[in-house]
Amino acid sequence: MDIVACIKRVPDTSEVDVIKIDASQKDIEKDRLVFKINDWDEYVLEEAVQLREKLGGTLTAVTVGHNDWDDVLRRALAMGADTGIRIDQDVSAEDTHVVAKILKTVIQQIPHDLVLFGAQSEDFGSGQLGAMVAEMLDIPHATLVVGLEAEEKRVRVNRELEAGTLESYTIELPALLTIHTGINQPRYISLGGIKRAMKKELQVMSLSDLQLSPDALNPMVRLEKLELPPKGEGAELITGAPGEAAEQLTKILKDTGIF
Amino acid sequence: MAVIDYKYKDVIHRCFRCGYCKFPNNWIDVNNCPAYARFRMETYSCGGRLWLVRAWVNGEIDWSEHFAQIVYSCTACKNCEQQCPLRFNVDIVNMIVAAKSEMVERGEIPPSAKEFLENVQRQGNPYGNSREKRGEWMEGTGIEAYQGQEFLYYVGCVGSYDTRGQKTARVLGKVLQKAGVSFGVLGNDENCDGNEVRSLGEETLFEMLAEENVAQFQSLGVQKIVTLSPHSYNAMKNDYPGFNGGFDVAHYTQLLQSLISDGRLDVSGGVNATVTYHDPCFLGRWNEEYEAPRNVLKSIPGIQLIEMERNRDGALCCGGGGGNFYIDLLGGSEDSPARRRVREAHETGADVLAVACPNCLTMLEDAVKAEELEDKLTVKDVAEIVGEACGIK
Amino acid sequence: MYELKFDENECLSCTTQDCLTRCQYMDIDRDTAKTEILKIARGEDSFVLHDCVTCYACEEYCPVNNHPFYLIVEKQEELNVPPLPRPLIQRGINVGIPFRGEPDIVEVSEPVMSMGTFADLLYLVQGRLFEGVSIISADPRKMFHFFCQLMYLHYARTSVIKERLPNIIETIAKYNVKELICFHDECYGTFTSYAPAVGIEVPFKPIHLFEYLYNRLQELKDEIKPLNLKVAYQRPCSSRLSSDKHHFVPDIINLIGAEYVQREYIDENALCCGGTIQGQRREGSRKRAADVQRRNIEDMKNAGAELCVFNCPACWDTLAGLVAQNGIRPIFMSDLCRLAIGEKPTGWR
Amino acid sequence: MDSVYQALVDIVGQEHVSNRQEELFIYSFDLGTTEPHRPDYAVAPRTTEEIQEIVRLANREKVPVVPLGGGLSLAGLAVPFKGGIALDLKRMDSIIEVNEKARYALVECGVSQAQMVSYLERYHPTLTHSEPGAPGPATIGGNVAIHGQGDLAQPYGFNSDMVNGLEIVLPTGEVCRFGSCSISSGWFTLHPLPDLGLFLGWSGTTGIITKVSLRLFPCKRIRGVGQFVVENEELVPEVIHKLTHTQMAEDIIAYSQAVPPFSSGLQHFLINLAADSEKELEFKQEIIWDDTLGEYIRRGDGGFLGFRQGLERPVVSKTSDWRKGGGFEYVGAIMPVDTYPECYRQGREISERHDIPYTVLGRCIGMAHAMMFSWTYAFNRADPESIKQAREALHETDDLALELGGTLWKPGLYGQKLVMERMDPHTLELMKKVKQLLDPNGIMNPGNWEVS
Repeated sequence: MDIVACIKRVPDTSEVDVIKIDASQKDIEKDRLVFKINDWDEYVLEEAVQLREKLGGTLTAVTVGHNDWDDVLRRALAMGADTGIRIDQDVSAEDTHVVAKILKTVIQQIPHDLVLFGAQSEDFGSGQLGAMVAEMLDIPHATLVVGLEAEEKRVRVNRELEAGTLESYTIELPALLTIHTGINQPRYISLGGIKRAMKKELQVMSLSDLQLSPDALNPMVRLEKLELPPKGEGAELITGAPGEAAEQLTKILKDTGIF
Repeated sequence: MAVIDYKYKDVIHRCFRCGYCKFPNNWIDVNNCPAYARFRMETYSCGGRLWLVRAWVNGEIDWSEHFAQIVYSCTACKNCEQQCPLRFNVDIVNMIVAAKSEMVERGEIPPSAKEFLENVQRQGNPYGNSREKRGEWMEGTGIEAYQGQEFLYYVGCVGSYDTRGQKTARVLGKVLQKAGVSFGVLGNDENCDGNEVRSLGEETLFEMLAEENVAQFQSLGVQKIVTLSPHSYNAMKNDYPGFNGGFDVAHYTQLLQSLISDGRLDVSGGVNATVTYHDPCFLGRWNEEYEAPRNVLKSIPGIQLIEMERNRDGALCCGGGGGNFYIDLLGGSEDSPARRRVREAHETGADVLAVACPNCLTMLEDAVKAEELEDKLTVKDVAEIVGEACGIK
Repeated sequence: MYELKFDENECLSCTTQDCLTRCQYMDIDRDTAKTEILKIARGEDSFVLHDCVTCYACEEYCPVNNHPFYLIVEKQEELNVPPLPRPLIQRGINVGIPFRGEPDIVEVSEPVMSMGTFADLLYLVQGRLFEGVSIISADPRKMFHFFCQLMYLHYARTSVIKERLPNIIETIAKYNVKELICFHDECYGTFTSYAPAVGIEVPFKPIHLFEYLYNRLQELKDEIKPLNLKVAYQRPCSSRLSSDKHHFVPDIINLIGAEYVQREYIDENALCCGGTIQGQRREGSRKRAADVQRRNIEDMKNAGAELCVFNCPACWDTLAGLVAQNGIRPIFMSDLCRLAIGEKPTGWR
Repeated sequence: MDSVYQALVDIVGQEHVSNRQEELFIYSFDLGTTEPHRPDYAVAPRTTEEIQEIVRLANREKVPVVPLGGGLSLAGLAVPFKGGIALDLKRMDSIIEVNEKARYALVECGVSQAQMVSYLERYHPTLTHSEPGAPGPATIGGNVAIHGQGDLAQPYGFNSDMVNGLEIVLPTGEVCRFGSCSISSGWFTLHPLPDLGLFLGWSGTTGIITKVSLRLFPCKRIRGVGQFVVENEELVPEVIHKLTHTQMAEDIIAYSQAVPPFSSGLQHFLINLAADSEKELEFKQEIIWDDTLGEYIRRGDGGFLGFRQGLERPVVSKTSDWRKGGGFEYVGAIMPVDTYPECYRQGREISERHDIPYTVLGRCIGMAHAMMFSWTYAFNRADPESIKQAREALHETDDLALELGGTLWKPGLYGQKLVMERMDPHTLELMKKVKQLLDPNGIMNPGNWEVS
């Protein structure tokens, strides 16, 4: 089975207060930020690698961004991807539609029975990309996949809905799935593994390599302004010994009628 | 799947599993291997662990998360090496670490260990907090950035990020200031020392950290280092020379000892307390420094120092070694080594449990809470006690 | 076959007969001494052969270096008057047989020191005193390839020494060293006294450990912090074979600002540690040994010694515990020197 | 869901029961040459009540129960040959009472020898117990369950002769007490009735020992060991006879071993002496070395190797590293003292035939009433051939011990068979009846002492 995994590089936002909006007000200050692979995409790769170990075939990891985005592809290679393709284009300011167009063009050129996306990205989190690409490729798709069994010609998937309700489908290949966290336990990628992956060749493509002209990308949505959430009001910090603190809290919960 | 290139293939079968490794040197308690003390199944004893690793290496058992937890529950406290009567004992901890390395390369490690290592890869500390915040502990202390002073004061991850650790880091800074020691710190530019990374089996990451740190220290012209944590002390004293990083490294208790004996630090203020001292593994068994911290405490007027049954090379590890202060495979039970240790400390009748390691500090303080001994036993770092003695809050 | 160079006429013309008259374990007047040593020389039996505690001292007392002790031991063997019971002799003889393979001869650069059969004591050879010293016989499993064999003087087995010593010397020679520091002065005595006495070639120059230590201390003079300790010295039997080097004991002790306490059993009057005596066949040997040890330690105490310096690990094994029980701290010479230059003695117990 | 597993969890709690491969692997092994067999569960109970529950459950479900303490018998006595529950008793490790006046210690079965030694040294320095030659982690319960002996065997006999009272959980779950403790609150004597003697030495096939009252003995201020050596093994029995006549030794051991080479072929004696003063010590030394052994020394037949104050704790596990292989096993047999020369000669011959450095040792029990004789065979765990060699040597030695008129101590399956073949039929029949009466479902340590 030939698998394409589309992955993304995002800032490590585990501590929100290190995020600052830049002068353009359309982007955040990146210079001192630490970047990582999009959380959902780790599950994508783990799932892809396991499928490949089980069924053979090829596994190609694809990402769109400038050369510092190579590191997410290195992780993919370290995890077991055969090829890493980067489309050398900064799309951080572009809308989902543009990125979808680019990815669709790439994917069309490589063998793909199964295309995997993360259910969403940590930074913009629109959750649209996978579905859009599926439509453009005109193949069936399922989102928020938490369970996956694959055979040669079809996959059986579980989707997680409200309150953990499970929905099961059998989908004919080729198909596109967006993977939800918890579907597997992503393995640890050792620094040694990443270093070894450095030796593997990465494919870098420009838009022209894809016969795409920048102006043909015409975004549908344009980012106006980024701002940080205003400081919340009325937050009360409960202090004191664990016992007392607990009492205060229960009192508040009662008084506010939460229970 | 058998592990083909396991480094200790030709040694590991020599463990007879006689079980001396469970005891301290005076045999008073069978619970001196932290993992065994916690679970009391043979699998968690040092010998059981070695036999399991061998079975895995030979393909007799498969990897499982439970197996990984058994291996990672080793805190690298070296008690086993002290007690094992056989000649290969010097390699016991290495045998376990080598098994962890195998798992690391396969990506098959306990989730909490994965988190630890990924955080270090990204942010240079196990907590995953931002590198931009590493220096926050020192706000308002007037501690200078390192620029050629006599000492580099290396704080380490726990001292930089853990609230309790930060407090100690600050006090020690002030004590050094008071003694007129010329020193500086790296603030946000400080990186993880790698000691735990190595004991978690991530050799390559450790090498990278060691190389980067050595390069950084050398570019700044650092010659003398004083560390807050025995873990940093161990890595810098014993491992960094292997990366051309020959520095003059001291643990802060050693520096304080000489400052006091040279009369540069006045502790005549004294502290009225009955104190028992807990030896950190990486100062004690790993580097055989048992006396410096005790001498510091003894030099403070008003302190009565009493020993626990298990002390010096027989001390029970707090359970925080081998990354367990974060990956926490030994917590969650009254049998947890930290809780056993504070009960032992309490039995001595001491009102202060003194430690010389921020990891021990956090582990044992949590244990005191869990044992509900807060009003009977206080955990303090030797630096804090010295701080009190010379009027620093 | 190697022959002991012993000249009967030397004894005939000897005016002192110090060899036996000064013996601390037999009360012999000058005339008896003469008759007995001559009887021995002529291969006749003598009570001396039976009562000798094999303390080596007569080798030092002899004013003309005529090797009375070597003679006594050879005759004990010839006339089958073994000082020790058979199982102890068999045990002893087996000890010296190398096992676990051949020694691996490696490149060494001088200065070079041989541990002899004390590879286990390697921890004593540390610190700046021994900086740059290459070690021979560092492997406890193979150290008997470097065993000087002289111990068999206690066993009335010079035949064994003569048989094995040449091979040992050959093994050491493979390192092509000009000079060889001997960790144990029994090795030193073997090479400088016994070998020549029986005509065995020694192709290197032995250096006495204490001479080496003294010279190193001179180099490190500025590091020395005076110890101000009262020090007694447990002189081993083997040092009787190198009396010309004995002066380094007081020299070192003075150099490091300690006091070499004056006592009855000092220098030439030193007492045996008792290790060999206690196992001897002769009636009352165990008590004799105990008595010698008691007198020795009492003497140290009376002299106000705080430390007892050891040279020979065998003396250490028999006496260190007793010394410690009596409130005197036992310490090897090398550790004493390390203490003086501010290092932590490794053998400190 | 496995119902037995769930029931066990309900009894001892999640953390103290396992059916995972790791625990099952570890508890399938003995440290000797016995082939491993996996249990189905590993369980570590903390109380007698939990043990009762477990045994009742096992009876209902017909699941074997294999109790173990240190698991150090080396003879495979805690290998779950028929699966079932490996019952690790080491959490039963309270020292309940030490009665200084009546000189006994009441302990739970899982208290280790090391813990006992250390506890007495620390809190009752004038008392000691008979410490076996086993590694310190060996347990008190395990040791009496196999009729062990220790370093006071010469004056006082087997450790199981030093039991003052027992608490047993029967294979059917009831708790029984034997000795004064079943009548009063004192644990000061096992005899007379109700001392049924159905449990000591039965290796856990008739019940689980949960509490032991162990006799303690005076611990003199100075304890030490002297060494004596002879060439001629024929002298050993008479030397032991003379030594025991003095009634002054605490322990007498004669041994001979190939390694280190210098001791090879010689017979060494380890003689423990104890005294409260130097005066007493010198008096005893004079009697032993000068008056009793002096004649051998003067004749040149025997040599005194000196006396060292302070007892070295046993570290037999060093034996396991002789072949850099992490393993050894020995045949232990109770032999008449006068068979020492044959035990030595033939044992040495067996070792050499199997290319194993020989080690033979005889510990004097009582006034030379017998000796515990051991033939030790080290092997390399990583080399199946050397394990096979050791196993063959062990079996040949079992045969030898019986041929020489001895009886086997804590034999493994092979030895048990030999013993039962030779046992007189009525005794054998009685053993069978006792076993059936106590353990109707045959769940206790099955495979061991099964009378066909």
